[in-house]
Amino acid sequence: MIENLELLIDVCLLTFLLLIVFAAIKTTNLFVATMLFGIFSFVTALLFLDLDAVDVAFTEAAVGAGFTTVLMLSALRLTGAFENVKHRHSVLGLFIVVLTGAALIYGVADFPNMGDANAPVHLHIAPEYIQLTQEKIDIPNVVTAVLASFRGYDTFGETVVIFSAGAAVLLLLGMGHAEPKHEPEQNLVLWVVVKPFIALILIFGLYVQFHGDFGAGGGFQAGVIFASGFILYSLVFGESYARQVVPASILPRFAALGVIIYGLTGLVSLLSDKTFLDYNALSSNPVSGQHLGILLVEAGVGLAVFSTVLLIFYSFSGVNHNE
Amino acid sequence: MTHLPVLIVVAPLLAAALIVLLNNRKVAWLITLLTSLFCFYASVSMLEILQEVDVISYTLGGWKAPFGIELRIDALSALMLLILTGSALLVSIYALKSVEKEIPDKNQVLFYTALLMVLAGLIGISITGDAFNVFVFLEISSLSTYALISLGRDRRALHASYQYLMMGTIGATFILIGIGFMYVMTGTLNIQDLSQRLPAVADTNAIRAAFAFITIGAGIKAAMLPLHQWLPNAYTYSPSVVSTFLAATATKVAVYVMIRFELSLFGIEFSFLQIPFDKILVILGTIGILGGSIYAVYQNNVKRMLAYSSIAQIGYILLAIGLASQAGFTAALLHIFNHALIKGTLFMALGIVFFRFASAELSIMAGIGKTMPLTMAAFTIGGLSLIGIPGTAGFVSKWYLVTALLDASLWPLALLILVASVLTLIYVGRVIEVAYFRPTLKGESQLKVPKTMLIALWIFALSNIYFGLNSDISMGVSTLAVNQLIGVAS
Amino acid sequence: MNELLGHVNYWIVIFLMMMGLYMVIASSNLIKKLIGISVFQASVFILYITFGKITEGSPPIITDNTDVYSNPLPHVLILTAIVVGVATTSVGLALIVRIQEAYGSLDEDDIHDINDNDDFDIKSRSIT
Amino acid sequence: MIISILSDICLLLGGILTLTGAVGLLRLPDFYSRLHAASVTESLAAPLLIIGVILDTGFTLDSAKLVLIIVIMVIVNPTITHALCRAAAHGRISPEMESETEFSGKESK
Repeated sequence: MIENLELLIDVCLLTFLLLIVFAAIKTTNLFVATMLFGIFSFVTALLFLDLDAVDVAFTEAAVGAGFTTVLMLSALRLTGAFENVKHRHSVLGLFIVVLTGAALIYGVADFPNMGDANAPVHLHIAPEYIQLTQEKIDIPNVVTAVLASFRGYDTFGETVVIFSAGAAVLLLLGMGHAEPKHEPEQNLVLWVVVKPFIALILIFGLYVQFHGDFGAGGGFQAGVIFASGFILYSLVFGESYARQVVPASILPRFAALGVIIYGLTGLVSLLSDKTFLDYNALSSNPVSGQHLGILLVEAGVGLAVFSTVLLIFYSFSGVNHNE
Repeated sequence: MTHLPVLIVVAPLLAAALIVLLNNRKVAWLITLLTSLFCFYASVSMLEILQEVDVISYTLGGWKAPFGIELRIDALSALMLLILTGSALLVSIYALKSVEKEIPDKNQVLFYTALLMVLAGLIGISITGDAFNVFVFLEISSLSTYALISLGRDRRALHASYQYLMMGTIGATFILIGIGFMYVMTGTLNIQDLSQRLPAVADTNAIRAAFAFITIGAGIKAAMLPLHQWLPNAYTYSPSVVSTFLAATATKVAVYVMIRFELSLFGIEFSFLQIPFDKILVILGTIGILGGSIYAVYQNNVKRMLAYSSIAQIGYILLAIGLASQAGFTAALLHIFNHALIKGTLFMALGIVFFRFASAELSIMAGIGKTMPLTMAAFTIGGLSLIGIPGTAGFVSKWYLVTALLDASLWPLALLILVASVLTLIYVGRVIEVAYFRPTLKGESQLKVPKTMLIALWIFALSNIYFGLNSDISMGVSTLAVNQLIGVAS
Repeated sequence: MNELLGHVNYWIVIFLMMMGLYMVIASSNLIKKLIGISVFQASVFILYITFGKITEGSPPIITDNTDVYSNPLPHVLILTAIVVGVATTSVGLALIVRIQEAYGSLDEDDIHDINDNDDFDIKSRSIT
Repeated sequence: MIISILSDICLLLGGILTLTGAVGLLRLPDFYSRLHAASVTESLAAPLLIIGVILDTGFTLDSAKLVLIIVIMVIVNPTITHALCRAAAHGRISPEMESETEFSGKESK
């Protein structure tokens, strides 16, 4: 019964997604398409939650539904192009799509049933991860353990991806600067409500940052949440004030610092002749070494993500980027 | 020195971050140069280590292989490292003046950051032993590449970059789908572990689909002919330094991904016996050679001409792999190496032309053989090597390819190589004719060509001749790599 | 029946991917293409997470209440992939903003026309 | 027992209200009245659903977090509605006085 219920929720959410994408294809209004995409991300997050992927759901909600939507809206504001009336029907495109779909359907035919506990995925490596996490790392959240320790090199790569995205956006748009005349209109309700909430958001960001070992969360989500506090501030009180609090010019350095913190944490273990990112070298006790390593690495990730996200927001919301 | 495998990736990544932290143009260049020097040193010393051991394995985080991520350097990876770091070193010497000229001051620091990240990404792909890690590093290099391409002076650079972003992302996502399909059937991501577990489930739709998706994904990144649309614009409009570095390395790394997945992961038996992938490769390769060469003949922008020529060269490599013989594989790897030298030379020479005239149109090059003798002489060497004149690197790989074709008694294709060489002669000949036998245009540019650019160019050009006359190194590594590949598969 | 229930998720996700891919190919507007590619990527993410699910499993956070945890590895991979996806989207959007500034349009067909004109300009300039 | 019935009632009521909110969102003629319909879902339906869940699971740390969510929703949702209305007024969307139904209303401009 329970399994069918889970499946039912799944299928419902997936059907929602289909409808949303269908509407997004049909609409001629880019603003509507963007909002639909935001909803799409949010429903995806719910789906992840239903599939037991709490960390992923959290990330998707913060990054996909939150940050991406804000970015798309800022881009729309800059381009000013809201209408997109042209439809074009491409036979070749349809052919490619159908071909891809056919290949996928062909491929999944051999897949083990969804949720089958005896599928190869669940028999190899994954059980060892759960066991090793309990023995060697001793934190409850296996995802964090795998992310930061077992596959820490991937996560280093991921941090660099974020950093390179920041560098790319900076190369393309520059940091921009706030338009002095463009103060948002004074709105007492927003001011009163938003002020304490910014504090709440920042505290929540810190909680997510440091609670990642025990529950869903970690550097990525925390970085985005922390940045969203500043983004909210900038939207409500005006960007020039936000830029006074956190100047844009310092952000690329912060992001670089995040990457360097991560890299150096990895390099420290080379000194005691362990391999890169082997946190056992950080302390005499391997378990506390792992704890310390994960903490440092997550801090690096959090810093890099926070500064890059805020930097990208500044780049998109500022003016006069091409001088 | 046991940590070289990881330092070769981490050094450029940390250097990229350090550059941003210091935020100074000259220092940025210096760090880039030193980092690529270090990487070159590291790759050469790892090549030396590989003379004694089969494979250098490095487990990250202290977790043993299928649990942690493993770096795995065999002769094939070492060959790629040599190409990547060698080109990076020369390009960073060349970059000093070229970047000063072509990139606005405020972007120069970030330019070097992005360049180092492309390098690190490509190195990371070449040495990783983990399938998913390939995707991560692919994206590191791609994202920075998009930014670098968009820095071209022409507004079309922006659109070219966007096109590449779209196709590149689709390609990367296809690779991700393929990796997922393999993962679901085996439960592992480690390439070594996968290759051991795949045979048990090889005869399933899922694995065949995985194969198709990875091939198409890597094919997009490699600009395999029907999937090549992004490449000509991207190479034509990007800054000289970028087009040189990309032409010498980027598509080759995609071909490397293809070889790595298809030969060492799926195995020769699966790729060539269970599904007729060799035949497909031969067909795609042939189309690529002919299509690329014919397109190239009709171009009036020399950069674009060379871009199409690159597509044709990818065709040669794919054709050679498709022969599914030892000789064929050797020819493919040799051509990967030699083509890097050739395109490095040609694009660098063009970059110098661009430096003086801010254009790479054929018409602008009238008579510059007399005014820029050193540059055009190097261009000619590269061109001859591209055609495959004896005594140049291009000859060696084409010779091996033709021999391999004859061994497989595919003489019509061997004839086709000759036809393609004639086509190459035509398009290279057009440039050389214009440069040497047309009167010089009036309004000659007074800019002096900087020495650093010429030095880098000539090292590239001379290496064409060196590896044409003495192919011990390239041949040795290629043969070793092929033996390992076949050994792994059997 | 069991087969059907076990695969229905995959089929819907595949259909979602196809729609995303169609959006990329068939839209002429650059922003819509970008949305399409994000949808395409997101559907691949759902596919991965579906692999990792165990029926009646619980999230891979160790507690005393249960022994069955869903597979953490796909979660880690997709966490990485989501971040990569966002990075791609932001670079794409930055490019779009610049394209709008340079071309005054976000319609692919218009941009191609303008590019052809540019090519023609260069040719006519080089002849004279 | 009583608690479980109470929880069921809360959930059912929340569900019905969500549904009416959705219908209102579709059927009402202009931006402002639609916003009004949406705010029903936000400010009553969602808390009811959450209360239902709290009653069902009992009082744990999780239900404390759920209570926090209710508090946040109660503060934030009216603010958002307010901000949206102001933005709409700023964007010169006028309320429709006649009761003619227009599905793709003027707010898309």
